[in-house]
Amino acid sequence: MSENWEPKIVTFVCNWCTYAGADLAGTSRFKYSPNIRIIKTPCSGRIDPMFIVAAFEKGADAVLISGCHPGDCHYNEGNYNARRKFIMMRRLLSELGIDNERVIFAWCSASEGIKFARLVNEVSEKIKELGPFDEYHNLDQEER
Amino acid sequence: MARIGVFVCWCGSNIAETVNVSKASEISGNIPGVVYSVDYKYMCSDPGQTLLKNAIKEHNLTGAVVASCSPRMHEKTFRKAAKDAGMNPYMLEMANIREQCSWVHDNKDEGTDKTIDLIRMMVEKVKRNHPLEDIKIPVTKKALVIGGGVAGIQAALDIAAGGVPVVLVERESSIGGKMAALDETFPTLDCSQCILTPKMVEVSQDPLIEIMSFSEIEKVEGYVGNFKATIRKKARYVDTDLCTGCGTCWLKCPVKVTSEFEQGLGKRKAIYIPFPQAIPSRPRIDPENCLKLTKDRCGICQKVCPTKAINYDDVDRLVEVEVGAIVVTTGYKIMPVSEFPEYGGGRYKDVVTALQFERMVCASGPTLGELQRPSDGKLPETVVFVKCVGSRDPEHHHSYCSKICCMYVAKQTMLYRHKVHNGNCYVFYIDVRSNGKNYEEFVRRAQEKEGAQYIRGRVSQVYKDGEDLVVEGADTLTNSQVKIKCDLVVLATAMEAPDGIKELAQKLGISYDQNGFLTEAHPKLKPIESSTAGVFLAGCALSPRDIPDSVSEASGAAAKVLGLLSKDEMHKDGVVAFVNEATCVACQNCIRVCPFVAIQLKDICNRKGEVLRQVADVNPGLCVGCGTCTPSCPSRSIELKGFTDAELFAEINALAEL
Amino acid sequence: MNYGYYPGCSAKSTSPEFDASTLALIDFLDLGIKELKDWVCCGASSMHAVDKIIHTSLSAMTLDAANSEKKDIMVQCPACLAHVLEAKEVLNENGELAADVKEAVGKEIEAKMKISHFSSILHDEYGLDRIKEKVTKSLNALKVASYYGCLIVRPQELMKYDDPENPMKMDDLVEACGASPVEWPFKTKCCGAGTAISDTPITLDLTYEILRMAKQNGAECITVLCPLCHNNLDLRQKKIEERYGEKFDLPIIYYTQLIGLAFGLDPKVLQLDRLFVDPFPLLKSKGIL
Amino acid sequence: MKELIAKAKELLMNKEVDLLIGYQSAGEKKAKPLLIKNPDDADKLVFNEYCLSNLVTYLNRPDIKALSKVAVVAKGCDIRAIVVLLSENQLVREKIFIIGMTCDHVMSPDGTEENIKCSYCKVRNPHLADVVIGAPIDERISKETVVRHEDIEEFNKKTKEEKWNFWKEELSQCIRCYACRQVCPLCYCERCIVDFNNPQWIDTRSNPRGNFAWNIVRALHLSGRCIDCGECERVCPANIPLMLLNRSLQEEAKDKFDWEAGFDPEAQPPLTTFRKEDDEEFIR
Repeated sequence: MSENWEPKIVTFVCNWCTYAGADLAGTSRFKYSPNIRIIKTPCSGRIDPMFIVAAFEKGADAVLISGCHPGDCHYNEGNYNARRKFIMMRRLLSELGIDNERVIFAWCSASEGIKFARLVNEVSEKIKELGPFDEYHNLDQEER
Repeated sequence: MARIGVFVCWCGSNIAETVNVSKASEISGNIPGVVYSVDYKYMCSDPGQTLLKNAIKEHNLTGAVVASCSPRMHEKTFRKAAKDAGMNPYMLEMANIREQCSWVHDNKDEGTDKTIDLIRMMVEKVKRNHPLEDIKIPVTKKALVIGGGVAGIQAALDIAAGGVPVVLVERESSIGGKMAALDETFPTLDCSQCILTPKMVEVSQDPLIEIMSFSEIEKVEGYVGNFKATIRKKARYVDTDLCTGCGTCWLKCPVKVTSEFEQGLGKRKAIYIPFPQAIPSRPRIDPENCLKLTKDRCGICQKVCPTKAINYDDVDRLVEVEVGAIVVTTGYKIMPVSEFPEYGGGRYKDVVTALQFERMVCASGPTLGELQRPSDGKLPETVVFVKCVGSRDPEHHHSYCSKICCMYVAKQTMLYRHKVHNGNCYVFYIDVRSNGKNYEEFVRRAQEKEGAQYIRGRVSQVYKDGEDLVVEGADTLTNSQVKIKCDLVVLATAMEAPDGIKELAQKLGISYDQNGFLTEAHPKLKPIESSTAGVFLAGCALSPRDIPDSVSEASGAAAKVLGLLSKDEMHKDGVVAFVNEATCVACQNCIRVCPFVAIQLKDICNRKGEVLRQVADVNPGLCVGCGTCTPSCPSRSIELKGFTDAELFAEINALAEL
Repeated sequence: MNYGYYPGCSAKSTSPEFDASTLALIDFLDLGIKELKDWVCCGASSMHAVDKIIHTSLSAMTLDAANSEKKDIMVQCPACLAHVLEAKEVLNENGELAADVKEAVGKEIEAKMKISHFSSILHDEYGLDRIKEKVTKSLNALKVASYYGCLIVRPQELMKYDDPENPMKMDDLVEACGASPVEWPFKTKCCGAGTAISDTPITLDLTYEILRMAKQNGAECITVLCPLCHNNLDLRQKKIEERYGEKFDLPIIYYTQLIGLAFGLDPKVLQLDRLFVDPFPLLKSKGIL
Repeated sequence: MKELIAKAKELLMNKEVDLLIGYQSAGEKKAKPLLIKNPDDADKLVFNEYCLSNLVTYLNRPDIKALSKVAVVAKGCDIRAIVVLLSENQLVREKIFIIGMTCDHVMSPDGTEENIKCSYCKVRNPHLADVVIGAPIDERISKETVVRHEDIEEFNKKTKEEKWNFWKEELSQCIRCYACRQVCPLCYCERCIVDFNNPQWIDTRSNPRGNFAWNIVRALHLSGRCIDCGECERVCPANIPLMLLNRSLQEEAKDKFDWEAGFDPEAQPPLTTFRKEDDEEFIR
């Protein structure tokens, strides 16, 4: 691990709550770690568990997924549907030996700018501790 | 080949302070597919927008990325500018380098690197974007209002005032609803009928409003802008076109039965109008009590009818109406006293509901306003009002507050004292909730000037001791038990969702809560919209509320309807789901997860019309673009325009190059 | 039906007629219910206010007594019923108190048995129709006010006895025996047993109201299922009559005694002679005896 | 067996069905599928404890779907697949005739011992059939029993590093033959997501990265649907213990959504619905 290694954290958020929450973190000038990249989707219901795999394949060290709190979904139930998918994906990843700390799920509302900033910092710190996700990334080098 | 332009905004120093904008622009210029890149102080300013427009034209751009503030701020601005310059607006994306970069980071190198990443991600997305068109939906410029109480009346009048025809459906034989049965209204004590009946007449005379009374909704099909409602016009046995409402029939009818409108306190005939000011002022025959219809005797009404309007062979008829929007104002019912045996409800005639009390004091009521208790006609010298009966009682009945009881009980104490100047009146209450304009003053007046005695506590039992009713309860302010002998007990029973509301909600595809009240699309920001586009809600159908609230909501719903129907076509965002029919296997996952019932199965037929197979089919009019369907599809045959897998993967893929 | 009978201390002290008439019915109907060997006083009326652990442990021991005989529990006294039900709930919830109780009792106690009031067993399990069949001496439209007292219906979540506002089980039972139940509003009013010793006038006030209301609604006698209610209405009736200057002369008869009469059982066996307000003139005038 | 043959003959003779799918002997201690249209061929039918394969898979074949009615010999466990296919609109109930076989157990693929899945079978007696053949058999466990798998419990004792290395080793054997997909009665998509190339979700080459992605997506697509027939694992030429993943997710569905697939065709599949009180302890 090089000394100035920074984790790559891919973040999938819904447009209505968490994207707006991240915007609020910005307008409130809450500082957070610069190693996240946000990908906007309309709703956490649109977030496919396979995005996580894709992100790991492309070199992500962690994936953060965040949507509206239960009951707040702009589309009423997208986040509830998403939650079930995440439950299954988590179990599967854990069976495969993939550290669940690298896949973080959160609810973050449009008013929780501070929560978003803290979340990013916490995740970033944690992943720094865990180091790069070499196991997955190295799968590439092991072609038969 | 993609020809993409990148526009990096300084936002004054907001971005430029933490991001090396010229470097970002320069490096972005090297991203494959980018043919033009520039940085500019204020992209959102007029010159900034002109810069964008000119670049689109000069460089023949197929797509653009504006790296600046949040798309929530200016996506519309830039997409409009792009459209003006001849580019499909959906081919422009924004990289959020202010809220999500410059404002949250300090280090200029890191900020610059992240900015370039964000731009790269959006460039890759734009490369895969497709031009999208707004969805255009033709609308039927006609509205349906379900429920002819004061809310429905107001909604119908306001919609008609906007020039849009309205069908007003009421299941009783007259419009007017509960308000027609009230005596006087709080907090002004003006006579309910004096303020309501003119509105009823107005409705009946408005050429744009068609009243379908004694009718119910049978079926509703279609979607926003294009509903088709089937309405059951129940057999009335009176031809409303021939009838003039002269009244000869109900004067001559020999059958007297208990009047629903009088809350069981008065009588009506078997052919009747529920109350004298009924609209339409056309009677109906009650087939369960009419001698002709039950025993084939009598037939007097037909004989005396001067216009030959009586038809004993009448049957239910179904009519279809096509409408663009629907307003649901189905109101409420109140819990009957029989639900409260501990208060003697159903056992003692002199334990009545507040609505019965209204009829007992109303000048047009069964006693013509002379206050008599039901059991023996005696003038009640002491009356006890009990509030929160069935409301705020989660252990036994409803947890919610019925909201209007505090006010109407204050009113009824005054009505009582105006009739019986020396009468005693007591009110058992939990809290007094008087949060409306002039409401607190009104309650104070009842307590301080009009002699109502308020006791804070609940009633445990009402029983008969000899001729007297005895009310036992607690006074929690003096911490004592109280026992009051009285002549009449008025229970302010809870307001409940009316019968049939769940069935109606299911027909309309809207949701209702555990109490049966209809659910608003958003409790704060969409309080009069349902979860189904084009269906609006007002009044007590949503939850207990008073007349001014119901009326203002009705006007609000009318404004929503007029807005919706103001154009020949509705336009909505092109971000909707679409199905790849070649690969869809109709497993119905998408149909099951869609919160908006926007997806249905469709038959794929051959030329002979034989069904070959089925596929999912999105109604773009109903689809709101949440994309929950996409991950549910195992063969990835349903995708969301504007957020396709290819587009989102491009963003993820861009990370590989970081 | 696999019940063991938990009579409680009143049945063995102040109210032997309740005990005797209960046993007579069990015997007559051949219910095969026997008294639990090792039942324990439930600690009413003071222990629950003094020490939760001891209070619950007492009833837990009765549960244990039933377990050791592999029996469900049949109870007559509403206070006993409330306390064994409560102990059952505590043990099944298995919280801190349950741990304390187990320690105090010194063993694990399963609380899976059914616990029922005898009137519920007659009403719901034996059945009104079968009771009707057994009636040989109809109660001849005797006007009976069923007085349930406060405890048997409250708290409803625990007791689950009947409608807490208007219970009907005793009314149904005596009606099955030919009596005419009186509809009256004070079926579940408190008789004031809790203050009978400490503040007797309150109890007298409350009991007076009950007697007065029963009489006003046409009752010729009152039937009860609680030994304490019985005490207050029967034993103190004379005192009440003196205090309020009003004559009631209302016999207070246990429901088991009334049913026993309808079955033609010997009034001596039912110990009707132990009642303070003499029921015999009334019963004779109605042709029941 | 006689009863089965007689029923098959009757169905084919009376033209009640166009095709009958059953088992025939394939040598000692072996059976293989038999597809017959001619009543005379019915004599070849067998049913015994070596009738392992889940014949329901055939019902997804377009040529078989095109027939007007097909009879299938199915054990209770196989019928669970029919239930899922019905709930997912893949079969028309009226177009299939289910010959339900009561079945105490089948053998393991190597024919040496009782198949492990039979130890916790809840449908020894077919739960959805047009005709049931065979004497009723006592169920060993009730429908309410929550099944726990020892192998999963054992596997979950491993550390995450051990798990990762285990699967890295196992999945490196995958040759991407897709036999698992082919044999699965619930893999009926006409275009599999693995063949989707815009975007390419899954590397189609047989390399560790692609193998991980393929097996993840396969397990996910079966989550809440897998009926535990074990066919994928049986046919895997690389002997990858695929059921370990499938069963884990079955347990998860039972624990979190109180769901077992293949019992009620009217019930909403768990990943197309939700409860507001679903577990979310893991969500920050």
